[in-house]
Amino acid sequence: MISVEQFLKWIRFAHEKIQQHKNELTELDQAIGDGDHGVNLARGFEAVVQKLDAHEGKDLGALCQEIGMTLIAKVGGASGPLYGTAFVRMATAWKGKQSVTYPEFVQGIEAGANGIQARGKAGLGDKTMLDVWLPLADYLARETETVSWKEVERFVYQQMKSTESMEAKKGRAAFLGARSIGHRDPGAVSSYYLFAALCQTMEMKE
Amino acid sequence: MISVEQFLKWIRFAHEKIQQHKNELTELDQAIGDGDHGVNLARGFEAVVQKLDAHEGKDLGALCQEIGMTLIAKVGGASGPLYGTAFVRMATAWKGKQSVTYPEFVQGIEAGANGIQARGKAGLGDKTMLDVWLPLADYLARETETVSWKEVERFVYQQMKSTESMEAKKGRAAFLGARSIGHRDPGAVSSYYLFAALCQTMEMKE
Amino acid sequence: MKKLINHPEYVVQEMIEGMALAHPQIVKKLPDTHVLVRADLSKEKVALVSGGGSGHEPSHGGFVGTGMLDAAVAGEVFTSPTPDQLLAAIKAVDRGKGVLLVIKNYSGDVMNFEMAMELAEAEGIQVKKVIVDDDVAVKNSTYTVGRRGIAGTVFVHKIAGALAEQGASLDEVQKVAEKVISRVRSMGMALSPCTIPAVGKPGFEIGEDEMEMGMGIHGEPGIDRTKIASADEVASTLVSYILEDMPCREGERVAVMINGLGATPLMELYIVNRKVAKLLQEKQIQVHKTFVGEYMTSLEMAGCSVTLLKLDDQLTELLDAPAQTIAWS
Amino acid sequence: MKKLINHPEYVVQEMIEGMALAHPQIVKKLPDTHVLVRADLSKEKVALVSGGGSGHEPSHGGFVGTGMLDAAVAGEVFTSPTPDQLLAAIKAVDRGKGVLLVIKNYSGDVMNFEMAMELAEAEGIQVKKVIVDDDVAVKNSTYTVGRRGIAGTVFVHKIAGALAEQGASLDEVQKVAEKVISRVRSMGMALSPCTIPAVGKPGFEIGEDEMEMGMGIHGEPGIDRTKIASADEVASTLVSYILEDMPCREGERVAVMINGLGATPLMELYIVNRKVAKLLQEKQIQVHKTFVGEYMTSLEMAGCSVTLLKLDDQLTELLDAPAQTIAWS
Ligand SMILES: Nc1ncnc2c1ncn2[C@@H]1O[C@H](COP(=O)(O)OP(=O)(O)O)[C@@H](O)[C@H]1O
Ligand SMILES: Nc1ncnc2c1ncn2[C@@H]1O[C@H](COP(=O)(O)OP(=O)(O)O)[C@@H](O)[C@H]1O
Ligand SMILES: [Mg+2]
Ligand SMILES: [Mg+2]
Ligand SMILES: [Mg+2]
Ligand SMILES: [Mg+2]
Repeated sequence: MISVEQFLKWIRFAHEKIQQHKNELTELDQAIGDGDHGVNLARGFEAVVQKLDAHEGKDLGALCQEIGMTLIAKVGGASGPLYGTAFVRMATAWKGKQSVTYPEFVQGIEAGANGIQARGKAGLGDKTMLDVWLPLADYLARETETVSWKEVERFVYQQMKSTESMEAKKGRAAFLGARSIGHRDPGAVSSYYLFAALCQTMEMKE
Repeated sequence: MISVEQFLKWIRFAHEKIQQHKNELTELDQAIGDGDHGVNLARGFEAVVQKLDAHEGKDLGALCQEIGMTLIAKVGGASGPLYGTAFVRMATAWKGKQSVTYPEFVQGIEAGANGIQARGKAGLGDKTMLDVWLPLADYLARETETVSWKEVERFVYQQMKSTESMEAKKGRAAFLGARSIGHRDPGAVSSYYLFAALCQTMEMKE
Repeated sequence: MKKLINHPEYVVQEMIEGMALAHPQIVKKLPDTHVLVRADLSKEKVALVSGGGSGHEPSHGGFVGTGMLDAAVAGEVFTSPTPDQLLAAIKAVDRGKGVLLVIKNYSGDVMNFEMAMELAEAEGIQVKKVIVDDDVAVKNSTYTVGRRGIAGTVFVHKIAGALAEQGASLDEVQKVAEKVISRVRSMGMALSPCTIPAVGKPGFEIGEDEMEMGMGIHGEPGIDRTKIASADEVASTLVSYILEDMPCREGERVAVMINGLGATPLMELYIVNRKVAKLLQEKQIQVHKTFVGEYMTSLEMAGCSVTLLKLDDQLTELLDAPAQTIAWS
Repeated sequence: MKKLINHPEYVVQEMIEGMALAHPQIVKKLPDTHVLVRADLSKEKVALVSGGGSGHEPSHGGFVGTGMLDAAVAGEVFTSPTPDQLLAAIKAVDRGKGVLLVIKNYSGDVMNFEMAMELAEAEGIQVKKVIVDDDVAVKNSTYTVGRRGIAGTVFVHKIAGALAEQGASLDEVQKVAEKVISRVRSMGMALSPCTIPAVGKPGFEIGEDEMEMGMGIHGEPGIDRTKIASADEVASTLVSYILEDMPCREGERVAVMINGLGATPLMELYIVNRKVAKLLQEKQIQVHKTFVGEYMTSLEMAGCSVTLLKLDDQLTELLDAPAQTIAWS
């Protein structure tokens, strides 16, 4: 389903979206956090795409490992270890593969989501990026190769949007308690851009 | 020429003027100094009139001594020692007097002006309060009892205004060098209010 | 944004360089990191490592030195440092007696420090951690993330650092750090926001006549946005929140910290301390020592926090023990 | 005006009370004055008295203690203290060995201190004075008032205080103070204004993209209003003005002070220090010690000053001598 080439397209596209929406992410984080999420992710993805330029024949596992370690070392804060762990877990799932089938791809996303949960110890509904990752993994697991990526994007968007009405229980926004309600979670929004980039990459391919 | 009663009227009137023009004096000092002249003098004169309330039969010398010491202890900065010294010197000139004649009055003002010069070591044209005090003392010395206090006030106003085009050589404004030109000296302006209060008190009496 | 910087991207690196250049007798920079370590690392003792996002100076680099921290790791502004940097610090200061990590309770800090801990343990280094959560502005609950760690952290550095300096074991040092954490409470307030250099605009807005009680040290919103109150009222509110959370009986001894958040002049901090001291006097709580100044700042935020540490004989002795760091001596 | 105060009229009094309450081991307040004196005044030695307007904290009360000042007299904000207060301080600390007054070169300070000196001499106390004028932003000229005294004053306190502590005579202490004055130069700059509490509005205005080089510590205008420059450029300008006024040869030793004016975070001061250190390195001027922090502030002004003190063996030893004060230890 996805090749190294497609994968690289996805990540580069995600990078573009993160840079484009850097200020939006920062503003979301200013509302219920400390206002660095856009800056953090922009710095991390900038470093990631620089590493990708020298990928020369790496497989998907190696690429994900490289991306994960780069995010861990460059992002910092809460989102660094979380995104980083997600990619490191994807690396284990896709180890040695030049391309993966749809079920293998889904396994990778599931591994990523579980990694975020293991690292951050959040649950569904805690108003974090997990509220995008876990439902997406479940959604993809129920679908097959013929999944509509437009629909997937719409679904991810809904999940992201649903964090608006949640009360944060984990992450910095949790300090706000009920006052976190009414704002989208910055990490959920950045995860939406990551997966919107995936969906759009896959659509273009179709 | 001036009795204890008239003198008290003058000082109370001067106090009112200082309080009224406190912000103006502060703004003048913000332009070429440190912006505290209005606050300093207002604090000092406030303390002075409180002391005057218990003047009970003091003579002019004792009153001036009290005023001088109060200004020295309450104003601080450059203007405290200067105004304070002026009144202390006036006290010596008017020692034991319940009222003074015109020539005696002029001697008091001269003594005050000389006190300011001795304490501050400024010369004429250095853009300080001295540019009001010294010329005024000279002007009064050339006149007699029949002096027009309206004219005196006009003269004092002119002297004060003439500091605008001077370059400061003494006091905080001197740090500005040529850039002090174009602003009136705060101490000259407060001295103008002091003497405007005198002139208006004397006029009312006429 | 008006800042004395060169480029937002390099503020942390250049600050660390500036610190190392200013105080070569006390700290040195680990090459290729944002880590400051003690200039004299010879002694065999338990090592203390702390750190966090930058923008809280003198925390934490200012507390590296004899009797306090062995290393401080600086993340990007308001962003937890990354595991690789933390690992470098741990490896640089470990003298075979183990390393204690002092972490402020933020998800990011906890995760990054824990990852570093795993990596260090994998290399055979004995590592333990404590998590500071002294900010009573946030309700404590095991269900959520719990409270934030703020200025009280500096007391943890001082006291655990003093015990480590005396040659205590890793367990003992961890235990005393936890004792401090159980007896230290803080709360802050802000009059004005601060600007992360890379963001370029203030993290929040606050009206000309408003203040925020319970403000976090990263500009996280507090618990109450009110009309600006007098220094005495602010002091009373902060002290009463703290004492509600941690009651103190008559005759008990405390250390007090009046911490400036960055832009607040010492004059104002002392005016706040005047009231805090009077309130404690009224309640007959004994003040052993008072610290007034900048210990845990938020860039150029205006405001302050108040910290009370309940002392016993052990904590008193360790608090008073000599230390030689940039910001505590 | 956003300040943590109770009433503009009482800021100085309440600050002094807050300081005395915070540090009873180090200072005490003379009743009915704004004077802080050393808590331990027993020793027979030459006494040092300094002071000036308030708003420059920790100057000068923060430098009262063993090895520095014996008393500090606080005037109203930015206003020289009055002779009666200065006299009270002189009388409180005189131990029969004479008193040295350390005055910053402002007309008001000089006049008030001189009046106090006359009063003290009339009471049979031996008093001498030195006048600090380290600010190179102002042209020096005997014809006018000369230069302003700013952060370099703290080095005078430290070094003269150390010599007095060693039991030197009044003449010797005055001589070393004058030696420091002849070898210390400073210059400052500001990014934002400050507000005298009783005035309620900023002392000057400055555009969002502007800074003022040579700004005085009372908001007195400087020598150049320019577009805001980088920290490196600012550091270079300040250092070059200083070295132009006081050339330093290769191999000469200096002490460096990077002084924050109030609202500037330590982060930025260290970024400035990084460049200052590099510039001195390039010129092969040896840095003996660097002081980064708030020493002579201007309320909540943003900005900094740089001070260089040319050392010789005597000054080095006295600078390094121990001192126990609130802000220097
Ligand atoms: N425990 C957690 N589990 C999952 N996601 C989390 C957790 N804590 C924080 N996050 C995510 O991290 C985002 C914040 O990231 P960022 O702003 O970069 O870090 P920080 O909060 O340290 O400043 C939040 O919006 C949230 O989605
Ligand atoms: N040496 C001096 N001789 C005469 N007047 C002086 C001298 N120095 C200052 N002044 C007067 O004092 C005024 C400033 O007073 P003020 O603002 O109260 O004190 P400061 O300058 O200490 O803040 C100046 O405007 C000037 O008129
Ligand atoms: Mg954040
Ligand atoms: Mg003035
Ligand atoms: Mg952060
Ligand atoms: Mg003044």
